[in-house]
Amino acid sequence: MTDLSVLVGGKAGDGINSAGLIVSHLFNQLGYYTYMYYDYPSLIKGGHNYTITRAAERPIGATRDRIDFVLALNQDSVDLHQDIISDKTIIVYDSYRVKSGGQGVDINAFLKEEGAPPVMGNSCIIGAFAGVAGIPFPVLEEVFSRQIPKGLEKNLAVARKGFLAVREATKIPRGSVKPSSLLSGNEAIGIGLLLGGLEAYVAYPMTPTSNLLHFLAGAAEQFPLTVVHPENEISVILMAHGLAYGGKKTAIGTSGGGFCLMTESFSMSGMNEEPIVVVMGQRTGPSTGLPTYTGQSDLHFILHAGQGEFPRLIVAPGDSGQAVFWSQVALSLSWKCQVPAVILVDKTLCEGTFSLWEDLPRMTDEGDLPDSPSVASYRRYAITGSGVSPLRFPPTPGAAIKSNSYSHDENGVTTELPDLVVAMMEKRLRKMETLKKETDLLPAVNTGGEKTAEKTLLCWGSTLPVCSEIAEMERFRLVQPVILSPFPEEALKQALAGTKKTILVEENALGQLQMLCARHGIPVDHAIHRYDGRPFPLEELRMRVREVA
Amino acid sequence: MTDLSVLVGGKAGDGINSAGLIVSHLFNQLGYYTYMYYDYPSLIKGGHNYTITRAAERPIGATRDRIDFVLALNQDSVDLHQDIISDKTIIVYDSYRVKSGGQGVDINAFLKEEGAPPVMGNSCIIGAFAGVAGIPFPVLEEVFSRQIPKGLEKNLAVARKGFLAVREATKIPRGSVKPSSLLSGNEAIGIGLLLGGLEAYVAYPMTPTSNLLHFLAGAAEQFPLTVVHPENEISVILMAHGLAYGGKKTAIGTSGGGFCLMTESFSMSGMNEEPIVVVMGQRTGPSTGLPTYTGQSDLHFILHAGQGEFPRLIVAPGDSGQAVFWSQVALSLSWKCQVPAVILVDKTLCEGTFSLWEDLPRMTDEGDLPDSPSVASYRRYAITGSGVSPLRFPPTPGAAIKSNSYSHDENGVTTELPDLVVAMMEKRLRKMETLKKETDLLPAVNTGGEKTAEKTLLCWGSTLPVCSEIAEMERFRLVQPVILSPFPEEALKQALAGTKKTILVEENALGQLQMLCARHGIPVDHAIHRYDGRPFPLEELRMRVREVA
Amino acid sequence: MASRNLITDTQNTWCPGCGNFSIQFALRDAIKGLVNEGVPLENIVLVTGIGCHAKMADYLDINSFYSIHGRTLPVATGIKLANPELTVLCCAGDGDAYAEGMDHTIFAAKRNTDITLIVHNNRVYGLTTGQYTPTSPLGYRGRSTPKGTVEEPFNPLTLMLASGAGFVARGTSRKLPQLKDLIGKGLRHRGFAFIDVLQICATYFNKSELYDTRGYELAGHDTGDFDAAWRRASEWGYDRDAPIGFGVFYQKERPVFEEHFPAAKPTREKRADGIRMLIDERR
Amino acid sequence: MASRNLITDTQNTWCPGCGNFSIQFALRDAIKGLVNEGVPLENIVLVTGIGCHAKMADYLDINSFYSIHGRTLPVATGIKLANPELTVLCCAGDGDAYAEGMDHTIFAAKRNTDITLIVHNNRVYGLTTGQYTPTSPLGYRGRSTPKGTVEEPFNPLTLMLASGAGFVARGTSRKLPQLKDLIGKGLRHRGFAFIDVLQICATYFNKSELYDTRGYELAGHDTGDFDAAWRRASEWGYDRDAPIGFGVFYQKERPVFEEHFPAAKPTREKRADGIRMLIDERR
Ligand SMILES: Cc1ncc(C[n+]2csc(CCOP(=O)(O)OP(=O)(O)O)c2C)c(N)n1
Ligand SMILES: Cc1ncc(C[n+]2csc(CCOP(=O)(O)OP(=O)(O)O)c2C)c(N)n1
Ligand code: SF4
Ligand code: SF4
Ligand SMILES: [Mg+2]
Ligand SMILES: [Mg+2]
Repeated sequence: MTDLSVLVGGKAGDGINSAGLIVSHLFNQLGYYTYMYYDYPSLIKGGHNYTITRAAERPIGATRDRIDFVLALNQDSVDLHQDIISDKTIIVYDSYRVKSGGQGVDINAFLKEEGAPPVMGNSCIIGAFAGVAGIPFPVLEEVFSRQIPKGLEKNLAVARKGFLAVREATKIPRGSVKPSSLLSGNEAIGIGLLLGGLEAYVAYPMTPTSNLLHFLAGAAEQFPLTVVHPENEISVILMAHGLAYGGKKTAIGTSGGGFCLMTESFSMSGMNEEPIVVVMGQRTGPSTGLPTYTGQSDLHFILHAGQGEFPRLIVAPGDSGQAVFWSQVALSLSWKCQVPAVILVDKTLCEGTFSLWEDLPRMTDEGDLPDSPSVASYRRYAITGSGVSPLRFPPTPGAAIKSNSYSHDENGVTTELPDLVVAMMEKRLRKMETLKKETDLLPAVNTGGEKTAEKTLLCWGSTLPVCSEIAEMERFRLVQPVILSPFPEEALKQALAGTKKTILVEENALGQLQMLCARHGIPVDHAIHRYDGRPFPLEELRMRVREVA
Repeated sequence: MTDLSVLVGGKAGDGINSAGLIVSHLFNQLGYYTYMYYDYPSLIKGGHNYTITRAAERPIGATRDRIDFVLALNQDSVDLHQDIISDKTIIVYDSYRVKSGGQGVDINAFLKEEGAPPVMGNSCIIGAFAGVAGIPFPVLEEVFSRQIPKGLEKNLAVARKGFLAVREATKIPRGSVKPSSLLSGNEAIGIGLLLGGLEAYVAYPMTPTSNLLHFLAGAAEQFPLTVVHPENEISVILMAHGLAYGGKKTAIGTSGGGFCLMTESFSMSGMNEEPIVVVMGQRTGPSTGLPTYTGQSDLHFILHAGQGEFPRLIVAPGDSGQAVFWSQVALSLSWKCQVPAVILVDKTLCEGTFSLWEDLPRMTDEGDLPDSPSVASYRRYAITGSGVSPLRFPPTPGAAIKSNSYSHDENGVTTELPDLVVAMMEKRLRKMETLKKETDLLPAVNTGGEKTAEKTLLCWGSTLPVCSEIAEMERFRLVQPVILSPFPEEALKQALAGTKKTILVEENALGQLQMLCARHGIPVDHAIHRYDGRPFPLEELRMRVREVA
Repeated sequence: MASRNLITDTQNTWCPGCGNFSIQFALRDAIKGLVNEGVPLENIVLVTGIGCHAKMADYLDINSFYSIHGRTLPVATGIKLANPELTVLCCAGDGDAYAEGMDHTIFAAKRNTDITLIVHNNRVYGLTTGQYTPTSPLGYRGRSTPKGTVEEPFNPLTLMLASGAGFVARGTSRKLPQLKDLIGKGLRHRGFAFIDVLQICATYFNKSELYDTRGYELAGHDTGDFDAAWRRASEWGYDRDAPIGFGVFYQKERPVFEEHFPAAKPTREKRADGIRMLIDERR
Repeated sequence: MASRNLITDTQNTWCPGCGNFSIQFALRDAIKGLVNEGVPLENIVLVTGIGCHAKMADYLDINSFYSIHGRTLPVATGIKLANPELTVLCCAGDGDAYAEGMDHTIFAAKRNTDITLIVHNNRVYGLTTGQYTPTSPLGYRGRSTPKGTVEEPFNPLTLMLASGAGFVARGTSRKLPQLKDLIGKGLRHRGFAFIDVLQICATYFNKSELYDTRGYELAGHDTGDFDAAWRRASEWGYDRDAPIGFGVFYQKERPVFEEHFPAAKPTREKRADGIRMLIDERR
């Protein structure tokens, strides 16, 4: 079965991310599922950036331990990747800047000939890639014309030079997969939110969710959508409170450091019951850590962030498809149950690009507002069996709608009376049950692999694709809780029923899901950790799984 | 055995807290241990404040379901406390403002006669209390002269009027206990920190730790001590970072909402290894909640606050004596192991006043700085077996001392190299073991009651005194983990060994210690919760314990 | 509607003599004024921080968002973005607006969101028992500074002028009719309106005499002249003795923030089309 | 010591042509100047935020505290309080000092802590790929504002003057010798010294031409005259076209914050006595 990997490397500023995406689109057109990993340090120009595009005839989301093609725009692209380069690897390189085996292309000269700017070097090397890989030039033309809106002619011209400058070294066969959209995790989240009825997005830039801000800012005009980038994260979440109070379905995005600044108002949403949806992209911590690398070490922080006790929804999708689905769910349920929700993702998912092979879910309908007996007697925090009170927004003639961060009565007026305090607390806590009923209707625990195998790979978030693949190879069971709060204890126990050995894979040091499993009496036999900021490549993880399986 | 309770009630602004304290000091002089609970709503003048002083010949820290004396400066002091007032209760009241059975005192008239301001009404009613309770006036004089530095004469004069205006209704016998200092939890924490070598305290006012700021600000001159109240909590913790970097032992104080704002820099201390000590006073949440009432619902937030994984010390003392001891420990160990530490308390402890019956612990010695081989090769983050690197402060000739919130090398220079990232992460995590070794030397789990009983009351923090008392009455075992991170799993299991039934008492709804126990495989048979912001009174809790025991 | 009593029956817990009462009356009357002009009462939203001042949210029988300490303005901005038709005003403390949330105050002025900010400037943290704030005078003795503060106050008026505020006024709880007038003007100003109210804290900082004797009403002052506003606002630095002007210091309209954002909800069709387009672009 | 090369051998990752290089050289030379005057190198501490500018902490071989985004000044204040003998300076970005941490900037000026703040004002968030900041001109198109910003910038100079800053200067990465001189003056100023440096961002906002053609050196300007400083500082609003002055706008000494706090460590005896007293008072 065809399973190819292409590394594109160069300096920051060489347009490596775009080049990698184009390579992915070439495979998309050729009939493959694709996945692209993007690796970059925290700098703007220079250094070493690279992408790895992998293409196969099954959905994928992980890189491998070998590379079939290297497209080298700098020396590091060859030197730093010797561990995955073999003598079978086909290398094309910019002969002006790189010394290597393989086929050199004098990009500099071609750019001059075409009067093209240096940043078009990536088009040239993509042309060369098509040449060595036996990809027909029309396929490249098709992809360029869709993906490069500006300067198409010139890009095609330099690509053609590259194409012609090399000789075909292999011929990538056509695959059988229908071309699909390629979505980064950030884009998938954005689309999920839009499907859920998003009306406003507020964020302060922070890796790995900045690109969600950029994506929605770009999309804002046509919906229309209110996109705001305020002075800091505190302002971000408070604007979201105001927008929600005003009736606008709103999401906000950040990473751990920014989320810290939001915790106080996150807790406020536990009390004032404004539906707040946070896209929380994990990266390597603690603190500034490795800002452009990945990690799964914020789960317990998110589970407990903010003083006091209140129900919250936490979903942790594992790839772009799940990101679309669960982001929509998060926005919808947050509003339905008037609880804060977190879409907990990480750099690997946010900045990875996946083929979207599932159909889009249906758009959320505008839920009718729950009834309130009469507007004149409207009480924002009316005590109900479900704990969910009717929601109205100003202006509502005849009603004074009072949102309150203090302990309050049904009207939203502050109270310190013990019995009322308890009644209102219990009203709010009942929403946990209501929310649980909703999530029980959903595939809160995703399963795969051999569903009755005695060995289980347990994972969460962006390690889903790599674990899925290994589970299939090893004929293991694959279990991924997608909802982490309210914790789907029964569903998870059911998914694990009959398991003799559970191997948990996490990109952290202390075992975040493991702690949560322990709390719920779910045993884990082995835990595999990684905490250098890099996602698990397929073979490496497979080996580590085999060691303990 | 004598066990008396006195309620002093009035409007905010009537000096109720001071009056309650004086009553406590009277009992202190009479030979009793005392405990005072202070209840006030979030307002400055008016409303209803009250204190309950309890006195007994054993150390205590909880109120009871009956009251022996009521000192009523407002009508609410009688009307709102009918549940604890019986026909045995001796009531003295301000006849100008209150209608009640018992003995009325025309405070207004007496104040006029003495030309005393209205706020001295509390002295008058205390005089009346001494009169009805058969407390010799010289005892009152002694207490007044120690506790009322300003306007002693006039206060004594109005007290004498009150004293003479009533007839003796009972005679409180002399107890056998040596008078001790009466310390609020806040004061106890302050003294513990000072014993630990505190050089600076930084805080933004927030109930229930504002009074720690006031206490240390008042004490600042004589030590000397740097006390700063900056623009907000973000600034608070960052100033602490700067002070620690500069070599000053520093603590900061706040409550949940303020701590939220500190979490980002709390995580920074996980990475840059500056020793940061936070006094975190819980109150009723979520959000603003009931700002002047109590709660134990922030434990998991504190256990996991801040993005990323790093060791932290959390101590949760249960009364003033423990607060002295463990605050000192927290400051000392934070510096010894270069980890952030949290002194996790609550409103009940912070604003309760206890007899300090233990001796003060020895002052922490100025630990010699750990050796670094030569200053010229000083590396702030040198990798060591213990994970703890030698600490130096600027100016250190020949060394550039680099603190860094990014993942960094031994010199403190930023790095993104996977192997180095892992090595430094593991160095930091090793401090968890080092810290554990230190805490294993300490009474991390406090036990009491019948130490081999089959039934155990398990508690943490300020429910210690009430649970101790019940454990003794019921001949139960009493187990209180004081250190909550690193979790003393073995010690706790040992303390619980042989238990057939474990009853956990917590002032929250979701079971914060219970979740932690579950994670560590420690079973809890019954959990008793309360979450109206009020601490458990003795008999009420005893009844609830008996229901499940 | 206009006849609804705007005061809730919640028990009021401000201290006797507190300046907040005057502000409450002035605000209620100013709101009544708006309602009389045809603004539907349900279109008015009050956002408060945390502190004595903030109890206004409980005491006024209108839409309100009782936020957390320091955080009125970003909430108000969100509300305006959600629905620019609403009249949004904030009651904030000086602790709120000048310490915990200083940055928001500057950015609200910069953005020129159409919000009226009333700062109950009692120059102490009232509700937490009288500690100093950024506008307490040098040497103020509060419980966190028993020997007196060592910091000079700043002048919120000049700060707001420097931040681009288009309406800068100062009133006092000691002058009720003028205060009502100022709040009314602020509410009618299109854009960010800043009103610093020198409020008496009867318990911790009763400066009645100072405000009564040194206060004067701005007269013959050209509110369109920035330099004149600056000079007038600089007259008294919240510290040394100097005449204290009350009135509108500066007023100038410029485009408001929220008008740059879509007001309409996207239709289901528009949303579906947009999503389809986004998906197609990535194919 | 003075001969130590102040540049670490860490690989520099600023973009070619970035204005940070100039600031680095100016800063290094200014530090050398101090050291030549006898300030021990080990007494100098640099605090940085997060952003391109902040890499200065890695690149200068001196004591440093590489803080988090927006949080240089409170750390620097803590360091000064710990040891007033230290010379403490901050390199902050405009995102750091004017957005995320605006409040700290105002309070550092208010307190007059003896810290020198150098703002690398490239008028974009550099490290997060060029979004607008509070000093980007109206209409700036960044990735969060693809249609152009709708907010006018504020003027950090007038804001600092209104906050009570005792040293207010502006330089540019385009004028190295003057910049070195300004930083030197700032470091020698006793009290808070604010230096806004119009820095070229070669990648996202290269305003070299603007600063070269519209920039001029302040001459014959009385730095002791607040009103003159205000007028000069108001000349250009970081937006419309106007002459852009470089130099010291204002300088005035007043008492510094840290001198009000104890410098000496309490002796063991003093500590023991104090604790005994506190305990006794409560007996
Ligand atoms: C984050 C946070 N920090 C501290 C507090 C405690 N707190 C409540 S009110 C207040 C000060 C209020 O002062 P101000 O804003 O001037 O209002 P005032 O009471 O004077 O009207 C403080 C510090 C809080 N609620 N939240
Ligand atoms: C709390 C927080 N929010 C967001 C970020 C992401 N972030 C890193 S650098 C930066 C902006 C830097 O801009 P500026 O301060 O102007 O520095 P420059 O890169 O332009 O030198 C941001 C938003 C962060 N690190 N922390
Ligand atoms: S403390 Fe001051 S501001 Fe607060 S209610 Fe009392 S008088 Fe008013
Ligand atoms: S992005 Fe701009 S500020 Fe950052 S290094 Fe590059 S040129 Fe300099
Ligand atoms: Mg105030
Ligand atoms: Mg910048």
